[in-house]
Amino acid sequence: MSEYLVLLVSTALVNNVVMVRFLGLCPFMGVSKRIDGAIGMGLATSFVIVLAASLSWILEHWLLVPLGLSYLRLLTFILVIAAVVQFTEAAMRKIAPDLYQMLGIYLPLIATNCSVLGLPLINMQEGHGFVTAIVYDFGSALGFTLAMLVFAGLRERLALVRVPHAFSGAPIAFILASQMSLAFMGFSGLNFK
Amino acid sequence: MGFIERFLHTLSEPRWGVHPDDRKRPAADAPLRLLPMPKRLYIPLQQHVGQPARSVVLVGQRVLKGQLIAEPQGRISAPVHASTSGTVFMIGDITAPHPSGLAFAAIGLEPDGIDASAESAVPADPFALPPAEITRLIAAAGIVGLGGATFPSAVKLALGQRSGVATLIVNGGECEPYLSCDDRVMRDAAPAVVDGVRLMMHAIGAREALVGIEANKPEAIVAMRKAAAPFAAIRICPVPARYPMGSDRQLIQTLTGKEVPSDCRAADVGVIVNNVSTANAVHRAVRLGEPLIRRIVTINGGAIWQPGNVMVPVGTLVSDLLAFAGVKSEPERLVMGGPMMGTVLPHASVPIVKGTAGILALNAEEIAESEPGACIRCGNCTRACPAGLLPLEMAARIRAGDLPGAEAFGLSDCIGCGCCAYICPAHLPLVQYFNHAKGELSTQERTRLRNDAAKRLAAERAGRLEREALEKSAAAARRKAERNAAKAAEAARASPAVPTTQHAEKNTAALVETSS
Amino acid sequence: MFAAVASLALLGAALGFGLGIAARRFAVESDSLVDALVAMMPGSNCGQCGQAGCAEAARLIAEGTAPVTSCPPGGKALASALAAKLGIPLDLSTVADQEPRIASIAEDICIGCCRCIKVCPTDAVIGAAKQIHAVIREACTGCGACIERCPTEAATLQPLPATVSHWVWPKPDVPAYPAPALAN
Amino acid sequence: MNDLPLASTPASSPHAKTADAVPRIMLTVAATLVPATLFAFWLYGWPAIFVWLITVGSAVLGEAVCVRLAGRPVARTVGDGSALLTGWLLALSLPPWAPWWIGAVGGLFSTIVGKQVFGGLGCNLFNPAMVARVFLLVSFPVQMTVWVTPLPITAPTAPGFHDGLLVVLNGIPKLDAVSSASLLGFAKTELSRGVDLMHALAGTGAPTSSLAGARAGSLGETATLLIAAGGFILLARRLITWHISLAMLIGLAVPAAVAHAADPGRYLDPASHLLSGGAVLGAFYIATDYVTSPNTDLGQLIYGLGCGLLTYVIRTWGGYPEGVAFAVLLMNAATPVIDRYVRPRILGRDRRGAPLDPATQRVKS
Repeated sequence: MSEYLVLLVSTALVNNVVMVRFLGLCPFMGVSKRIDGAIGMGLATSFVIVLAASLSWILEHWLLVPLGLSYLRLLTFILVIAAVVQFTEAAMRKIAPDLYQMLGIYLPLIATNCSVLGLPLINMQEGHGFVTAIVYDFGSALGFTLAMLVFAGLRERLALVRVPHAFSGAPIAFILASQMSLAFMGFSGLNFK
Repeated sequence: MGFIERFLHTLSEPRWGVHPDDRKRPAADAPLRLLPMPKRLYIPLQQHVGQPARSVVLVGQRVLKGQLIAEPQGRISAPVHASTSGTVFMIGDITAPHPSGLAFAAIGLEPDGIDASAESAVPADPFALPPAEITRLIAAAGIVGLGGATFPSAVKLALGQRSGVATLIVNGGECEPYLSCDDRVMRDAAPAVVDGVRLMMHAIGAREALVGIEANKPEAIVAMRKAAAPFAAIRICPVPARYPMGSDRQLIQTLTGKEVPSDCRAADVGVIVNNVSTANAVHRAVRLGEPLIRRIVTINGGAIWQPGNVMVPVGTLVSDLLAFAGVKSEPERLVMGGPMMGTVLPHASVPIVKGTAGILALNAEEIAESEPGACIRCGNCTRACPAGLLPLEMAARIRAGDLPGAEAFGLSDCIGCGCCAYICPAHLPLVQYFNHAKGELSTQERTRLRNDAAKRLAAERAGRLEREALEKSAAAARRKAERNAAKAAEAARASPAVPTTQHAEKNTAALVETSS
Repeated sequence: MFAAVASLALLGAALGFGLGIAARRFAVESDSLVDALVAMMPGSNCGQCGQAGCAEAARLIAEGTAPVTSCPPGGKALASALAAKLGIPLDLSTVADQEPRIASIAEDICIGCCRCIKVCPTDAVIGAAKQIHAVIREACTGCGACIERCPTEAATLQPLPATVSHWVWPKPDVPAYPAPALAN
Repeated sequence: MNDLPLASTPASSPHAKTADAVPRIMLTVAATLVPATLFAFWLYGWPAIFVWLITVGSAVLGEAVCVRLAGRPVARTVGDGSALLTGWLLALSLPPWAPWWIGAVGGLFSTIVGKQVFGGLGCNLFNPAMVARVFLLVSFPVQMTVWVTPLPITAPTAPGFHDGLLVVLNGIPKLDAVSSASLLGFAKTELSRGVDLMHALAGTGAPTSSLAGARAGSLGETATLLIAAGGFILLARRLITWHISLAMLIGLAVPAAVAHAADPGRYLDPASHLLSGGAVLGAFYIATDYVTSPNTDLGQLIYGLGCGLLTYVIRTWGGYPEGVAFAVLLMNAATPVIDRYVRPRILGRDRRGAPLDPATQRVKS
């Protein structure tokens, strides 16, 4: 049990998918202008990540490996991810139309979020068992949501100050992200032995 | 004072508010003076919250002191009376005591120097009258809240009576620095104030009255205690001297522990707040039959020779009062009211109104104006805000143009007391941000209402056009049917072919049906 | 080879089937967005946006073809409300709240032609043929439709007079980094 | 709408202002740092003085250049003392005998990238001094962890003015002779070598030596007592409130006490934790930075606890021996979120912002 907890913390903080692995930067920069949208995006992506990764694991271990079709791994995963994103989009349009409006184009773009494809691939690479894989993905998703939330909070505050003309917009957002990344470096080497 | 006591004292102090240098003395200790009748008076028609009064006199008409010169219109309004006897020489615009320097309507009165009063009847025992009658007398005297809010007192008392208010709170806080007119009223006319309080209690049906007086006015507390001694229902309660103790919500909370919900009035929690000067005015109106035509005004500030309190007829120009008190140096800023919430005056040719508690002629050193810097988020404003708001967050949003965001932070709960802007080390004009946003939001609200009305009108017009079109086509169909019928009748007369006629009639009927 | 094709096809079919069920389960009846936007528009169909009416403008705004700032009578308030509804960023500084104005008809020039009465979207002009027309202040939206129609230029838009009760404190001007002046 | 008959904007109320001002606050904070800084100068001699001068100078220079480029009044902006304070705090967190370019790069980085790119004072989201320190630490880990044994300026072996200058410009000659590990670094290395802390620290006299400052560390690490005294002056003058400082110290001390009680051989005692590294400097001077900390009492408590807790976690299990700078930056990042969810109760409303019920208020007395 405690090893899962450690895994959760280390994926959420120490190896934060955005701040340390630099995956999923597109929504991180794109949908972080407001906290509401960022939380929505974080949760939607988390949902997709966990669902897609568990489906991928099942397919990999019960379909591709037994049939010797491991070379189809990438193709299969992309197929699964696309379907899950479609499903999320349809569900969100019905359940949370405001959020659906707010996320706009970034919602279907979850399909191209590299963390969504990256995490199942890392799972296979590291040879995680099913439960470990789920915990690993859940922790990463948590880390993604956390990074989105914190960054959106910072950007909301940044919107209230007058940034010098030369830096306003994307440049200051990247500087901000770099400073946040500096802060997350404090977790590097974190080891609960 | 020992350390422990000081610590306990600090604990018992309210956590909100600021403690500006009060600068009330020596003006508060100078005896009350009487302003000689000015050459001309300009009595505004709107000296209260609500609808402006409507003039009932004509240019050239002679009026007596206390005579009604403008009657109230609408539910929330107050009449205006002549401050002295004389001749109306104009009814028109004069610069309002308002930062904008815009004009508003006033009646110009040229005093004749006789100061002849109009006749007025005084009830022998007002406590024998029904409460509504007292309220009527107060309404007829044109009394408004003299603490600065200028809400018509009769409307407030009637509301208190309707909501079954048990506690009358009398506001003798006078927390604004420099001002001492309420202090002077309590010191000089404590029995009159107490009588006014009793009359208002009678009008509301209140069981008790709590008179809150800031602890920095010991003379007033002594005088009021003495005057109120015979009446067990009236309690004199010293309150800590801390700005804005004189704000009604803060005073209610300090005296009764009740918190007025933000979307409610004080009457909803069983409390009504009235100023001590209002109580004095009620006493004069009911006992002496004198409407509200003069008031005590504090004239103070570094640019004044003889600061003090002066009895001033309503409608006197500020310049007359300044001339009376003497101006040492050209004042850097003229303010009507206190330094914390008062309004800057565009110039001295503006009339003193019923709600004018003070005129301050401040010099540069008192204003301590300096260029605003950047907010360092020190949080002093948050700690000072008596409403528990986050002024820095609201101001940042207003600056960025996000008015709904500022509203979400509680802009509507801001009372504009100025604690935040006073304490701000970056000297940000926070109050101006909030006033700007409140004004913009109410303009937007007005626009929205206007648009809604336009939408309704447009819909009505569309409906009307449709109706007209239908009526037109119906009329056309009818005419056509009549023509057809006539033709058919003619044809029938020519040749008796019965079925055709029947057919035509059926057609006509169908046409009429569809068009109706 | 066959296994690969079959398994991918099967997988695709299964996922497609699931999506089909989801689509039916989460079907959204109509585009409620346009209706919501129509309700927010001023509704006077004044035509200042260049569209046929408020409903058309709302449809275009919902589509994203027209900017949220395209409604002059709605001003900043409407623009920010629309932007919030659509979840798009908005630079309010580009929206100028037009000064509230209302039409007025110069009595000495009016010939009583009734043309303005016919075009007024809110029936704010009263009068009859050969009679001088007048504008009801409360009903006029300042859309300017009558101005274009008036053959004698008797109808003009006048700013509402500033009053003490409608005056708004100007926004404080606290300088920060100024936008750089254009080089050359 | 505002076609004013007046030439300019009317003056808004209030027509009185407090005598307090931003430069005054900044300079007061700087003044309370003077005793601790002088003591540290005495402990580490001329090189420390040069490092301090270079760091503060380049921080102020960075600010001045940026302000100049932006076309704003240089004297007024630099005169507010914030760049001085940023540089000062950064200097206090550097190794006392750091090479000159560490101070120069750090000082410039703190005010330029840490502050001015965001728009200057009040606009930055992270503590500029800590951003610069972390930047230096991750970029130049070797130079940033060279600590020297205190060598009082009056000691015969201490470098004089000239030698001190050479130390800062050319590096430390005979490094092994003077270098030493800070207490936290020492504990970490010993632990990684598998040495029990009880034995490792037996001869060091920890934590009492930390109290007097007679051990290796940065300038602000040694004079713990003087730093704390300065902090108490800030508290007494109400320039800071107790919430952040106390919460941070508690957040550090409580887990340390619990862990130490559970396994004293594995975990350092709470006193060492409190008195080493930047804990006290952080609690009173760095975490309490107005701009980057929450603005409600409850928010400040959460923030302070977070700072303390993260410091402990990073020190105990992390890759770096010292965690104050990272912890403060991490909590800086969380500040907007804290501020969003922790708001003061508005008078007449409940915590969630709904108006109170008049009926319950009516019966109150």
